[in-house]
Amino acid sequence: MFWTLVKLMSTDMSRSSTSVAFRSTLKRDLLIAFKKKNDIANPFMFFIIVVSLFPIAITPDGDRLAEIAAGVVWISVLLASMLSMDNLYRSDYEDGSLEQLLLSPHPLFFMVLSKNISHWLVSGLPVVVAAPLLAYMLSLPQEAYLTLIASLLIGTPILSLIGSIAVALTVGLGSRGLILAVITLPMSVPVLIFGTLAVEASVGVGSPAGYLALMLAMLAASLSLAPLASAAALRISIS
Amino acid sequence: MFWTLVKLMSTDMSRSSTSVAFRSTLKRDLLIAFKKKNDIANPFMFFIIVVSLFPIAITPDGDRLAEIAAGVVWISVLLASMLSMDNLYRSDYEDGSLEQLLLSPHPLFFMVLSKNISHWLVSGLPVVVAAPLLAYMLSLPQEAYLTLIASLLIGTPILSLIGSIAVALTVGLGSRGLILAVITLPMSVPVLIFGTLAVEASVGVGSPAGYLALMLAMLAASLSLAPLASAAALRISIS
Amino acid sequence: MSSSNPTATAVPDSENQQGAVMLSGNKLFCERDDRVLFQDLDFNLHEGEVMQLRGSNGSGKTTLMRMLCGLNDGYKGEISWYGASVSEQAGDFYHSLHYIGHRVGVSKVLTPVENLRWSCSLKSEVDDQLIEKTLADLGLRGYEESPCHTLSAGQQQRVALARLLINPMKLWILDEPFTTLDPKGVKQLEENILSHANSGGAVMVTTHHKLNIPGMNVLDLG
Amino acid sequence: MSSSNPTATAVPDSENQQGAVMLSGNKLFCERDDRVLFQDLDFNLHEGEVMQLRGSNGSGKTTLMRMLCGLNDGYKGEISWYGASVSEQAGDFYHSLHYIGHRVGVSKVLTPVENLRWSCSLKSEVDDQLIEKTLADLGLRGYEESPCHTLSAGQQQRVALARLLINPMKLWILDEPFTTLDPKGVKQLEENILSHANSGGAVMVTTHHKLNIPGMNVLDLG
Amino acid sequence: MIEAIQFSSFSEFLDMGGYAFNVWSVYGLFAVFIIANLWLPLNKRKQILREQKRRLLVNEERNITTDDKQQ
Amino acid sequence: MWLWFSKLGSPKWFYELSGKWLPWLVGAMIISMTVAVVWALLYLPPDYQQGYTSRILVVHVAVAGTSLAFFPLMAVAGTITLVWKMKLADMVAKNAAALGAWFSFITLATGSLWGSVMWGTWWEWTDARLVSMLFQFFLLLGVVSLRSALEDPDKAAKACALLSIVGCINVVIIKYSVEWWNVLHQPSSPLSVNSDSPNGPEFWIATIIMVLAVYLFLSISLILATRNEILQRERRAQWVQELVRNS
Ligand code: HEM
Ligand SMILES: Nc1ncnc2c1ncn2[C@@H]1O[C@H](COP(=O)(O)OP(=O)(O)OP(=O)(O)O)[C@@H](O)[C@H]1O
Ligand SMILES: Nc1ncnc2c1ncn2[C@@H]1O[C@H](COP(=O)(O)OP(=O)(O)OP(=O)(O)O)[C@@H](O)[C@H]1O
Ligand SMILES: [Mg+2]
Ligand SMILES: [Mg+2]
Repeated sequence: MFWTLVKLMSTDMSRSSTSVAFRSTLKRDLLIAFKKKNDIANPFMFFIIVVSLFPIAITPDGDRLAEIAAGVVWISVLLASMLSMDNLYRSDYEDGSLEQLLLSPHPLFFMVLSKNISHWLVSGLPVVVAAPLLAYMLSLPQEAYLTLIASLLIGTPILSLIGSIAVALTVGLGSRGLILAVITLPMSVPVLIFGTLAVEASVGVGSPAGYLALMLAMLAASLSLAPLASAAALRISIS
Repeated sequence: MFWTLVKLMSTDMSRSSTSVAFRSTLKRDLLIAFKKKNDIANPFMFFIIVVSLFPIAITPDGDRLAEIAAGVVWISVLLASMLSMDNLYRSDYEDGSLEQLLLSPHPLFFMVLSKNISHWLVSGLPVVVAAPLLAYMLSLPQEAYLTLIASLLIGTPILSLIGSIAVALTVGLGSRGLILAVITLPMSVPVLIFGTLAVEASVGVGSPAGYLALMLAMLAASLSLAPLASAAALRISIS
Repeated sequence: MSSSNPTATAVPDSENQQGAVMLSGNKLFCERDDRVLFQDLDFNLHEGEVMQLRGSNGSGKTTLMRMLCGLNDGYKGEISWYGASVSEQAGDFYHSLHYIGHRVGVSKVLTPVENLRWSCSLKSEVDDQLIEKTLADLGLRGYEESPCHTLSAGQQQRVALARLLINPMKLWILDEPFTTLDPKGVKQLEENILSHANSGGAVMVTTHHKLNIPGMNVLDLG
Repeated sequence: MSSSNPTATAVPDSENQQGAVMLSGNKLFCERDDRVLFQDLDFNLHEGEVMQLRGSNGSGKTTLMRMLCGLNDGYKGEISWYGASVSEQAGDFYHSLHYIGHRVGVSKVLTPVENLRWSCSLKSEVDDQLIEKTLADLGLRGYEESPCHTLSAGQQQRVALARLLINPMKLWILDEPFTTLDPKGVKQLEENILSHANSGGAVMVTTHHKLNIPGMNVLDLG
Repeated sequence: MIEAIQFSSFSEFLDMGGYAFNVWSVYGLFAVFIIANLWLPLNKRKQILREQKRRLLVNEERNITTDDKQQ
Repeated sequence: MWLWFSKLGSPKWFYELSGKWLPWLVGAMIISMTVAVVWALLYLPPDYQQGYTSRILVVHVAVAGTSLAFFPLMAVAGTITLVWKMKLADMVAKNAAALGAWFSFITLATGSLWGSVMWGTWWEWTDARLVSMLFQFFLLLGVVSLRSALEDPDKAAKACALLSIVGCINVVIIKYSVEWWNVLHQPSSPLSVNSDSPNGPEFWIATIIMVLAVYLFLSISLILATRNEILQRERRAQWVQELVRNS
């Protein structure tokens, strides 16, 4: 859907096509991530470490863990996603690449979207992949696995898109790990609620389909609105 | 104790006294923190927000919350402390102040210690102050409050001191929110374990005194060793 | 040293201009923190013109350049591009602009080639051969595969400057492009600027040093 | 542009030296990423001497300076301070050294005065009056209360340079201190360097521009 | 009017039917909240005026002295 | 319309007009506040179920209801800031964020004090209103801390405007999602049961007067703070300097 949109936009532009710029930005960000390696490994490891703190701090007892498993996984995902957001625009800001992006002739919406997509591929996807393993460690009932993965697949991009706004707003600040959290966490509460409700529903009697549909709607809304807000925020921060 | 040590050191130095440099560094860092305001408010707010995610993600039921309260508070403290570490050397590195610190004629140990102290005052202490309120919201039994505060008072400086090593090691890296976590969190596990054990002991039959004594020993050890390691790490990172 | 009495005097001696007016400012006014940086500033940058922005530290050169690029909107007055307001023809304007600021826009982890592959593709499609040739011309042969954080300050600056030569754009806005360049590099950049102007482009450049560019105009911010 | 054939030639014309040898390098060798930056590099910096480090981009000037300060230990050879190894008398050495690098060491949130209060106190006790007077001398009157992030590039550089004048230290190592300074600022710094040398101090400085300092020596890294 | 008052004595009034702490804390907080949010801006106003007056005077003085120099 | 708008945007105009209005507003506030407080404390009959603690509700409901006005207010001000670049809107928004945080805090505190009597607990995660108010509080603090983190006032104005708009949407979403979540977790929330309790008409009249008083207070406090902001940001305008000189 977005590709067609991009294509559509690109026919309007006379000189250089937005779709080329979109793809080239995507490629570049993925390249940077692969070169740094840590960008990929770290959200993953952070997620694992945080999840494994719970059995240590709360209880090693499987049955009691099972009760809190869904919540623990989701909170850890939230924190991992939030921490990884820091990478999104910072180094580009510091070395001036962000200015170049703003001065490009293409709609900033697509440039931002491209950065968000590559960021999710690098930091959100690995976490989704790791989730079943951790769910197992926390003794989450088997029947909930599929829902967990589905809800994470839908939920993590929303978290990235929302986080992107906060990062864009704070990109010029020296130390912003915390202010980022303070802005992002309250905004992520709805995702957290529906994510855990979906997983819990698939354990109990209910059906998770309704929640997942709701999350899909949230995803669609944030895909179309959040990059706009991020783009506006970037323009504000750079000036 | 440290003041006497500092005084002692300072008599050795012929030209400018280490104690002056120590105090001036402390003053400067506190000044920066107060100017930024957020450095003080944010660890506090982050702590509160993260704690309040748990009832939402896990269960709003008071009795069940009480069971996990100690663990949740300690995990949140750990995360808040870790996130706030980011502030410790980053901006100094970026603007070159850290180089100036390394080139000062004073033992780096004390300079690092001074930075750690001011950092704890600004980010650790407010969290300790907020803890009882959150413990209430998580329905932690009343009898555990005192132990919780004591364990946090001893534990958070240890977390700061350990975190400082990791920050110092990663200070040159562009995006390190996560790598920091990956290094710090495993090292902080002992603190987490004894902290929660102490709180749980004060709820149940045991006595928390033993655990607290152990934590005090850890604090003493890390006060004398961690700054050394941080100093060495800084030298490595800068070169 | 910064003039506490902020009056800007635009002295474009408008004799040896060749082309049409490309970029112009009309009654520009800017203040920051209660200090008026410039007011009633007028200038016309013609096709084929090189204009040096001059002024003491803190006189507002960087600020003016960022205003012109649309990176700063805290000003009053009008900036126009071929006679019409910039904001009305942003597409055209940004398809014609190269800006190199204090932060050069070179990612530290990527190699010079990878950096240019991206930043040039924002303006037009490019091929690797041109990139590599340009890098070699700028004295970076042998560094194509080194990540940029291992390059010296001047070498990073050269990577950024390569953009000017790869994408042909009409307007160059360069904020202290000569810092960290060695004398050879300075000479080469001067030549590039001159030949760009001769082929009908326009250049606005700040530097605190004497430039060796014949026919250059000066805009003095005091 | 950077010489691909890295041979370093030290040409200190050792005639007009006044004092004892303060800092000297002996058979210094450094390579980075398999590129030899310099080898067999010898130099002597005397009391009262100003030495300009020269070389094309990427020739290793910054690297050498950081080595001398002890911020980089990836080298072979020996660096000595008044004839003995630096590491043996670090206390004395660091009590005599001012280093100003590419990153100037000025915190963005603090005001100029607050910045200097701290960074100068690392070397010796200072009083506010001296700080304020020096800032005024450097043209920063009126900016005492502005946080440094609102200062222009050149103004921030001046804040860093104020350290040189506040703490009297024997050895100045300055990495491109003239970038972003306007001509007036350049002249002033040249004068400061000269008078420092005349009073028995030593200065090592890099810059790509011609310096107007009589009796200056040049160390050429190629 | 007086008869409609719910309390027969002052101490009964203070006691609030056994919920003194809660009721009075709420009203206390409310009072602090309102007074603080009126007093703070008023106080700040005084401060601003004082500071700006001082600055104005200093500026005028400086202008006079620079005028002297120029003459 | 445009004329009116730009006139309203003029800080001078606002300063003068608000100066004229302030005495009336203050008078109205003092009267309504006194009536409401005296009525609530002295005359309100004890509720058969809640006893004298219904006196808490008069304050609580007024403050709680008012505190819901802040995000919409800030979002509107933010839109005006972003679209029309009107300085005045930002001056209002800046102070509204801090005042809104105060309001939210007082709502939470008075609610808790009420709850500690009626539910026997100070805090209850099962109530959507409490939880969403808590997150509104957090978001407002987020706006305040973003403002103080960004040093450049222009940038801060725009950034906070954007965050207020996003946050406004978000508060609504949080409210509904938490409500839903609670319905599923625990169908009967104590608050929803108790707030249906048959308070007498006196209670509601006292509350309505209190709501009026609190709104008046809100506008007075906001106007005072905005006037300060005007004095500060327009300090070089001729009329402000004259005003300062005459003060
Ligand atoms: C920390 C605790 C509490 C918070 C944050 C809180 C929050 C709120 C909010 C936001 C409102 C406004 C809702 C609206 O106007 O639609 C409100 C109204 C109200 N609250 Fe609370 N509340 C708390 C505790 C309580 C308690 C314990 C009670 C006891 C019954 C209570 C009773 C009421 C009543 C009766 C209303 C007015 C209901 C209405 O207008 O529909 N609140 N509260
Ligand atoms: N973010 C800011 N907030 C407030 N004032 C600023 C800000 N940035 C710059 N200024 C002020 O604007 C003035 C001009 O700054 P600018 O960077 O444009 O100067 P410049 O001419 O480029 O100087 P230099 O030659 O040192 O680079 C300075 O006096 C500075 O104090
Ligand atoms: N961290 C590093 N890792 C590997 N190589 C490096 C690193 N830093 C610098 N180099 C290499 O060392 C060489 C010298 O760099 P240096 O910064 O010392 O040059 P310079 O003489 O200061 O140049 P300039 O005039 O551009 O500042 C460069 O060729 C660079 O590629
Ligand atoms: Mg500049
Ligand atoms: Mg260099």
